[in-house]
Amino acid sequence: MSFLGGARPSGSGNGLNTDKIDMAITELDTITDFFNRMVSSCHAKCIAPRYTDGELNKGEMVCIDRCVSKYNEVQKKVGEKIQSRGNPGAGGAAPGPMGF
Amino acid sequence: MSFLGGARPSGSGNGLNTDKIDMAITELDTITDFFNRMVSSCHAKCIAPRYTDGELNKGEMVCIDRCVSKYNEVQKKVGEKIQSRGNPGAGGAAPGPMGF
Amino acid sequence: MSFLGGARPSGSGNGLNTDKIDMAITELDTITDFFNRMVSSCHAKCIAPRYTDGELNKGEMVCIDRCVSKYNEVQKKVGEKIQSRGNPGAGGAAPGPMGF
Amino acid sequence: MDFSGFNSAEQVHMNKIIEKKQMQDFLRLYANIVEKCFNSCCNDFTSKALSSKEETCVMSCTEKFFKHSERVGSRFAELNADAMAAAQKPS
Amino acid sequence: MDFSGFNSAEQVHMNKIIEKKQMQDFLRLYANIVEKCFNSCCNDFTSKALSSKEETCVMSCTEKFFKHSERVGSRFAELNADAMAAAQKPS
Amino acid sequence: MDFSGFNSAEQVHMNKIIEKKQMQDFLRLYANIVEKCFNSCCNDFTSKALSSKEETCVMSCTEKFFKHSERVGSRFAELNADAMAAAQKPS
Repeated sequence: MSFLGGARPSGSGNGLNTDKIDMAITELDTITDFFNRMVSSCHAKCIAPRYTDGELNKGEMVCIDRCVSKYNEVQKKVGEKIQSRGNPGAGGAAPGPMGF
Repeated sequence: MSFLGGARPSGSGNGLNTDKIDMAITELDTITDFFNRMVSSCHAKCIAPRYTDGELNKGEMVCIDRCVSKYNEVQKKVGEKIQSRGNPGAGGAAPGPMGF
Repeated sequence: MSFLGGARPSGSGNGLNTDKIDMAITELDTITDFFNRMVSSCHAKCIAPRYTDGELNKGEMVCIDRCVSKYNEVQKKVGEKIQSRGNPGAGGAAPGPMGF
Repeated sequence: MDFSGFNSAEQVHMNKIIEKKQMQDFLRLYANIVEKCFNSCCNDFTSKALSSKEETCVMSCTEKFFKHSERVGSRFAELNADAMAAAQKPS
Repeated sequence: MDFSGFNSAEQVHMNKIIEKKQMQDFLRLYANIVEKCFNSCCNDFTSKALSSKEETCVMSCTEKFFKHSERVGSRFAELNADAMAAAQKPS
Repeated sequence: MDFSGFNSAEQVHMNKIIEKKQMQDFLRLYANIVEKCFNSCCNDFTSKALSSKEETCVMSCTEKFFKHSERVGSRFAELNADAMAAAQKPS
């Protein structure tokens, strides 16, 4: 998640830089969310919903590998597109319910 | 979200009324959730999943405007219905997994 | 959620055992999530999406009862399967985005 | 759930959390119903106002969703009560 | 939303929370677009690289999703402004 | 993820959070599998007990879902390792 870049300064006295930790948690949540959606999309694309046994067959395995690769490429392309639109990530102009 | 009405009193010493802030966060989250679902529903209703270019066409634009309007009306009707059923919002009798 | 078993010790000074409370919140969230998914699955299986009146008919009522029962059985079977695979719950080897 | 191991400070704290969660659950239920009933009932976007047919559909859908959730809740509570009773028998 | 009843400490605190939420909303939007556009555009898994047709589709899908969200946001803001004006008339 | 800029108090705190998140992820995975495999395997509500055919389906579906997730996880880790290596080359 490359554009989660710059750490913001500021701390809280007890030796914990809470901003840095918050940032790390956001990054962790983002990667987990991204991964879970990829698992779900690739399951829908590659695994036939007839369950006669628990093994992945050859075709499914190849499909999963390509699916992960494509999903990752799509993630990059969409990220570039968003950045070129001028949404700088933090505090960005994502279309939301209000102007805040 | 009209029935998010009455502010509950009580504070916490450091000049922050945490109940009031909690309430504001809940309201914010609720509006955001509502908005995101509307975006998703209207996308499914109005945008054909063939992507040859990035522009909204006339028909899609008109559809979106009507969709937002209808979604909002449905939100009001459902809200009225829920209130007439006697679910007072906070601590309400929403059917949940347990009686608490 | 039987494998949410053992309470972890440790506290925080003000009379609140935060680990115990965290555990209880996790349990509450888990049951709520499980219940909401069951409501949604059984709605899709049992309720025809034509809404001419607001009453459940006999067939729908019977279907709901059986659906809840089956959903619960599936939950147990999947839980047993997961445990036999050696995922001990906390800190388990759930396939995640990273090895941590 | 079993809060018997909680002291009174913990119970007070837990009750506040549960109250807040009930509020959030209620709001999510509300958003769910709006989404589900809109998706099922509204398919004509030649007008921006709800037709009377759509309104009837939304009202029935809402009522039915509540009755459905309540029935699922009752059955689920029965199953949990049975499981609890079974778990306490041997001790 | 109306923060007029907030003192300055509360406003500072609220602004920090809102800033954090905007970041999270943005990241969720990003994940949503990736998921939706991947699902709509990628159906051929005979190769591991995006075809140029798939890439065009993903770019159009992304651009269109933004334009869609912005239009929904504008209409929604108008409805809220109308509702706010109507609510303040009688007082 | 890179925690090299963290002091030891921050690392201890972060580890507790990660442990808690792993627990939550695991529970969500469990709920996801139940939902997905129930939806795929159970379509006959003329009886309240799982048929042996349904049970076989649920068991295969669960096993397959795990194998699928693990494979996705391995490929994803490889991609991340490649990206990390590429990012560190110029510096």
